[in-house]
Amino acid sequence: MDDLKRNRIIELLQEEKRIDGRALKEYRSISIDVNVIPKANGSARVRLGDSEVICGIKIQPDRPFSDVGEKGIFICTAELLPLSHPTVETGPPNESVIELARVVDRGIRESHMIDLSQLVIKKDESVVGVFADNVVLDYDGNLFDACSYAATSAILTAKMPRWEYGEAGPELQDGLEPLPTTTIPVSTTMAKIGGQIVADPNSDEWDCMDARITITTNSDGDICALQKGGRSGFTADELATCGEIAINSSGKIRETLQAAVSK
Amino acid sequence: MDDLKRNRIIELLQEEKRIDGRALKEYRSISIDVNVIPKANGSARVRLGDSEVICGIKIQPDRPFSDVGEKGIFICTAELLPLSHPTVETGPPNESVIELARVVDRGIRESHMIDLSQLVIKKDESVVGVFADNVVLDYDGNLFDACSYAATSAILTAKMPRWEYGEAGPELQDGLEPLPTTTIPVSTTMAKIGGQIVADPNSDEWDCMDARITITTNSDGDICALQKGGRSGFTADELATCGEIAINSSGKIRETLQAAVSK
Amino acid sequence: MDDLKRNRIIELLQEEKRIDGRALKEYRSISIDVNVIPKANGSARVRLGDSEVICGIKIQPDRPFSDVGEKGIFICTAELLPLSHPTVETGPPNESVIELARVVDRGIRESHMIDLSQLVIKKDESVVGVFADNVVLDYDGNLFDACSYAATSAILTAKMPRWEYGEAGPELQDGLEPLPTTTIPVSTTMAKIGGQIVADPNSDEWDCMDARITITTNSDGDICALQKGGRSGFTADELATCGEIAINSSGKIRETLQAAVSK
Amino acid sequence: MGGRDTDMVLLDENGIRCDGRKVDEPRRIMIKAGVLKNANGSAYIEFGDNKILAGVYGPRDVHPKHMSNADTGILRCRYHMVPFSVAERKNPAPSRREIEISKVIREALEPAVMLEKFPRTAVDVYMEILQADGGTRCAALDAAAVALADAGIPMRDMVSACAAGKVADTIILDVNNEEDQAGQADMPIAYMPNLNQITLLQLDGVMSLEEYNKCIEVGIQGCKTVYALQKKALAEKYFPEEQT
Amino acid sequence: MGGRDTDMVLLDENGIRCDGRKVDEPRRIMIKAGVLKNANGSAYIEFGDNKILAGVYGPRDVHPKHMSNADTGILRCRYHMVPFSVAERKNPAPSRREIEISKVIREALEPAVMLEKFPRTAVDVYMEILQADGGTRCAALDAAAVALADAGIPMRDMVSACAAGKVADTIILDVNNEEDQAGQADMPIAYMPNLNQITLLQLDGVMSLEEYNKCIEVGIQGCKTVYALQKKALAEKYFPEEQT
Amino acid sequence: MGGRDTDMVLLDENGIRCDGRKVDEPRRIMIKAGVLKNANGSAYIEFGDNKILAGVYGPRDVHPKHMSNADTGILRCRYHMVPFSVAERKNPAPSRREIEISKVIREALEPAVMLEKFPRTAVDVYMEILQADGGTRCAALDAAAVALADAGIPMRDMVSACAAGKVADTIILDVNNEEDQAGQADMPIAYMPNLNQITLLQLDGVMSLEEYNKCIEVGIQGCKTVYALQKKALAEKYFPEEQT
Repeated sequence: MDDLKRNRIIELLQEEKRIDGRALKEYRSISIDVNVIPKANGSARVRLGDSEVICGIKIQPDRPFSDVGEKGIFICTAELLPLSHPTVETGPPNESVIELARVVDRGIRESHMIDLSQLVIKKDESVVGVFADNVVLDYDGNLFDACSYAATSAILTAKMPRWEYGEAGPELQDGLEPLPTTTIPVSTTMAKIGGQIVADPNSDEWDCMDARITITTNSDGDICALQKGGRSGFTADELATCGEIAINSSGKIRETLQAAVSK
Repeated sequence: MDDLKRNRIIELLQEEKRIDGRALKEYRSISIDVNVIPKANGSARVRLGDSEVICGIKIQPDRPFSDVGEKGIFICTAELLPLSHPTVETGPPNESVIELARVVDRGIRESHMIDLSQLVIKKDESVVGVFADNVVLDYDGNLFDACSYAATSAILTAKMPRWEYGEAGPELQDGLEPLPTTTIPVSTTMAKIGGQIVADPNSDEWDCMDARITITTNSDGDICALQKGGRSGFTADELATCGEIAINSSGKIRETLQAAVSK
Repeated sequence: MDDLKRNRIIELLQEEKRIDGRALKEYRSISIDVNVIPKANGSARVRLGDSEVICGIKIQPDRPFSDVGEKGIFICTAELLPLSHPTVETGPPNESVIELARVVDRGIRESHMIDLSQLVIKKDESVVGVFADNVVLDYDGNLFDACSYAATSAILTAKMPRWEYGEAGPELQDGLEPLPTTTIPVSTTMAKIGGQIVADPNSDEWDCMDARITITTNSDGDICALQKGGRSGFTADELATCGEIAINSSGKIRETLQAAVSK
Repeated sequence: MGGRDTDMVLLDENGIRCDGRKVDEPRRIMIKAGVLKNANGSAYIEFGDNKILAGVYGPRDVHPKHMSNADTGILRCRYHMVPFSVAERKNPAPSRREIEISKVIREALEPAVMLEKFPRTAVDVYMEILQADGGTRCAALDAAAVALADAGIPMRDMVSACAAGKVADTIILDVNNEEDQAGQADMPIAYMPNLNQITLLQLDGVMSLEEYNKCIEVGIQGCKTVYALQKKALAEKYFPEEQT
Repeated sequence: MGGRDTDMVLLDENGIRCDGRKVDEPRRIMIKAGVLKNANGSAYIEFGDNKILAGVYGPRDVHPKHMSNADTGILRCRYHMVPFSVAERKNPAPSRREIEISKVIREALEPAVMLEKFPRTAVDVYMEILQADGGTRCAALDAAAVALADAGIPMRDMVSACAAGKVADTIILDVNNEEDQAGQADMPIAYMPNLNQITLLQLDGVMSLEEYNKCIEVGIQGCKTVYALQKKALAEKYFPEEQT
Repeated sequence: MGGRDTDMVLLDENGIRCDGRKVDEPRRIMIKAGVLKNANGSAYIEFGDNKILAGVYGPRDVHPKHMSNADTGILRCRYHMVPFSVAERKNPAPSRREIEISKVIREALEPAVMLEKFPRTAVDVYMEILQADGGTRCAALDAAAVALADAGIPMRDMVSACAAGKVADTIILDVNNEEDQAGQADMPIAYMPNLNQITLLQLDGVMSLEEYNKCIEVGIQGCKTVYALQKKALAEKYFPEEQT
């Protein structure tokens, strides 16, 4: 990013203005289409400003992890497709993409959104595995939230096949049912730029931020996961502000998600 | 390749002559020795001009692929050993070597040469796996055909052990029998250079060709697989010519293979 | 290594002197602390001069290797942690580290130190696996011996859990017992520098040696494994000398190991 | 070709295929150009139930430098299936199949792209299979060629791709997934419609020399149908007022 | 957080935790600076049953060169668990978890290290988890910061780390392994005590906004306790005569 | 050494081994120089049932350049087993065993090759085990040394290799596969016959100091036998008229 643009962003923020005209705590428009990949068990495309993500859900029988035979498996991934931005490289994911995937996964996992105890085909032998794979098609900052919304919307609209444990292992039954869910996690990401806290940073803001924090809240309005990032720090007061923004923003975003999946 | 040589090759082709004196549709000499690796279940060394390949067959019990429990497994690979040419690098195979292996594999697979339905030890539990590994010792162009002839000859002369499914899985029995085969696939490769179609391009021709096509035929004289390659295209007429050359050449080559494996 | 230092080392050796004042066949001080990683099944830290290694033992049920169902599994590894020396790189082990690990493993394996026939939970189904992982914390030459002493000390003081084979496979029982051992292997490494043979080369000597040999002896005073290394050779007479040094040195080192593990 | 026993009727007595199409009828094809914001050029295609996105970057610098060519630009292609695109979740690492298809697609596009105008640079074509339904390589190629044009890369010709094949001893156009699994042959074809060159040709399955020539002919007709839709997609983006 | 059913009493009626500690009491912490011979700086920490070694090399040249930065030095961090450090033997290849933790630790240290003084160079921080017992990332960070100081790298501030958390609906300091497995929340915090900046913050587990603020407050107190021990460790090495 | 229980008689009452050889008798050895067209030098060896091909390229440029040495040429060796060379099909990726053997073979050849004559270049030696039968590393070395000479690389001496070993408490020459599996010790040796230097020495298995010295002596005799065959192979290629 050139210094001119960076300085312009920071100057505007001194006047509590943002480069794209938003208020400090304002999110960009969120557009959600569900069931965009009909052959997957669930899917959603999310556009958060000009960031665009598709999440597809695959549900299939799996061996349980050795120490948790009484629970199903949930794995959420994220991948920046090379067509999403000129700097993306093919090959194994770098540390930023690994962090993205793990933060999105943890936000959903720690909210206990999916009741994994209901995903057991046979205890210690066979469980249901739910894979939520996010692919980023176009990048304009704040993928943490975009991927989280895509995964959450895809989970909420997924249709799960049923299996019974028979002689030859899990056997597919007729019928589909929704995934058992308990809450709707909402990820909110704030950046600190030139001393100001802004919500939902776009790619220009992402490039010049000092630090960031992603806070996931559940339907009860509690915090269930968070991750600080970036080369600078926050004061405790700033973190308190971020917590408030997260809780205040998440209600409306949760309504947007609910509306999208009920269409 | 230097431009001088390239121009010489193309000029000669205008007069329907080739740099090594062959006629346009003429193959180089094919020399085949079978059972050169006596400890393998089958093997053959093929020299096609100065290209030299050994194929070794390993036959061992394996788990069937999940969706085809009533069929054995056939896998054909190809590897350019680094001693075969100064430009070959060690390490994972590049895209050209992957294509080579997959084209040789498909030619044999699509001909249904090996009757995989006869290679079942116990349905859905245990089948016979046949691995045909080609290693290239010396490179002088047209490895598609050289590897195909080596694999085919090795398959035709392989001795398969027998297994019965017992308590502890597949148990080795006495005796050896031939692999069950149904047809003899013959791979034929044509290159387009300066507007001319030539059969069995050597390494000089390989380096200056515009496009190539590998057509595999079965014992009935039908086409069972093909692959176009190279940075240029063919007209439909040129493809018709290639198809004819393939069918016309393959008869004599099939006889050469049959003679070699009956020795 | 600069030529000045190299020349100094070689000049001193002409007078049968070493750069750190030791006699030619003299080892540096060996300091051994056992049970330094209490949560592991066994552990030891060895300091050989300024080389420092920790070996930790993990003992867990495992599938036997296919052709030796009546024996447990022993695997010894070695890794140079990047904090041990400025030239160590992270990533897959290079050939020197692979050689180090394999030579340390073979010295212990070929001595038959651990009686693997006593580590069978159920023949052909389940055996005990013993992993001895060496991590190098600080490097000052001769890691062959330092790692070997660490692994040997950790094995001698390891506490093995017990398993019985039940319905769901191996089931952990109460109680711990020592690993069944038969002998104490002692690794001894000699370097040839400027025509002289020295024992236990430090890092300066390692950098300017012509060749080296690591000889492992067992408690009977027999040789059970050896490995020559380096870009130069040995005469048969020199090798005879090395054999003698190995057998003469190993007695005292074995006593040091025994004392350390009895503390 | 599997040539598996199946109860499925691939071609009924009226010459109608398992999905209701006639023998020479392609599946529903929808192409849209310019669908991505960051990519220099892009296109989205639905070809039957295939859903594929192509994006192009370049001409741009090559890293590492020794991969570049002082005489010409280079074309790099990646055909990639996203994890949820197929029935069983796909491992993210590139498979040997994906590597081979990336190569044949590159060789199918190279004759059409005027790379010699951009020495030392690379043009990158990324094809993402979002949902697969048989014939992905042809559909990906169709989207990639439109994305190249959308990126303003100078081209000698469009490249249009469609498969022909054989079911129930009949040569058909545009093999779908069921026909690929249970039919007799699948022959993907890519074609430069103005230069009359076939730039991709593969075949799995058994056919006579005569059927082979017929298959090529049928495939070329399919490619021409695709070509019209590719041109339409570009026109809709660049001359939207002319489209009604 | 697992939030698993367990018979373990994490907090008894007297406010005493499963390992005998009070709610605001950290585990036993022992730090020693300068424990390695080759490394430019090093530190060893025992934090409860965690045993962790940190070593620092640099500022030094960067290979390959294009990874360096002409304007500033770069910090590289590797958090690594040795195979015998955990209950089930760890595979030597770096896990995704290790890669993420290495990144958040680097970002926690960067604000403290005056990298701008060493353009084009790298400072490498290697943290080896020899024995793990919950809270390894905080303990590794504590050792790493001491090792940086021991290496003589100019720093704006120390970085001190400690986790806070929630068990039995109570905010506690320094979550141990059992509390991490069976408790309600774990919040690792890193703090620059003089600049009053929180440079690492993560949370797994459910808490209200009020508890969140409380947790940060409790965590900062823990970091201050650690800070005193970090200073003591450096003093013991550099001014041993003043320590009694 | 396995030292396994076995019913096999490794040495009978007449001092005859399981394959009919006497204790100091090597297996049948056949060496042919110059068997490949592209390689700068090559050799094929049959050593008992081992079948091994060695090819040499160089001196040639080194890529990447920083791997080269301004003072001397470098030798690079690859010992590689093809998939069908062993009883159970071998995975194509290089094993740790292959990497170690490549290193000890390189160190066995380095003293013989005048690398100092070709600074900044590399000589590459590729050894392909086509069929393995015990003693592959010695046989590969024998072929590699002939291939180096065939490539015209200046050498101080030939390198000749053969194993000695111990079965039934007797020191024997040239351990075969059965003796390696069921015997007491295997000691591969490489030797420069004119410079009288042992450049490779390994041992698996138990023996006394006296047996160790005996083993080296027996092994050297075997190397001398091999040396004569290596010279013969080169002579047959370069002076065929003198061979009858």
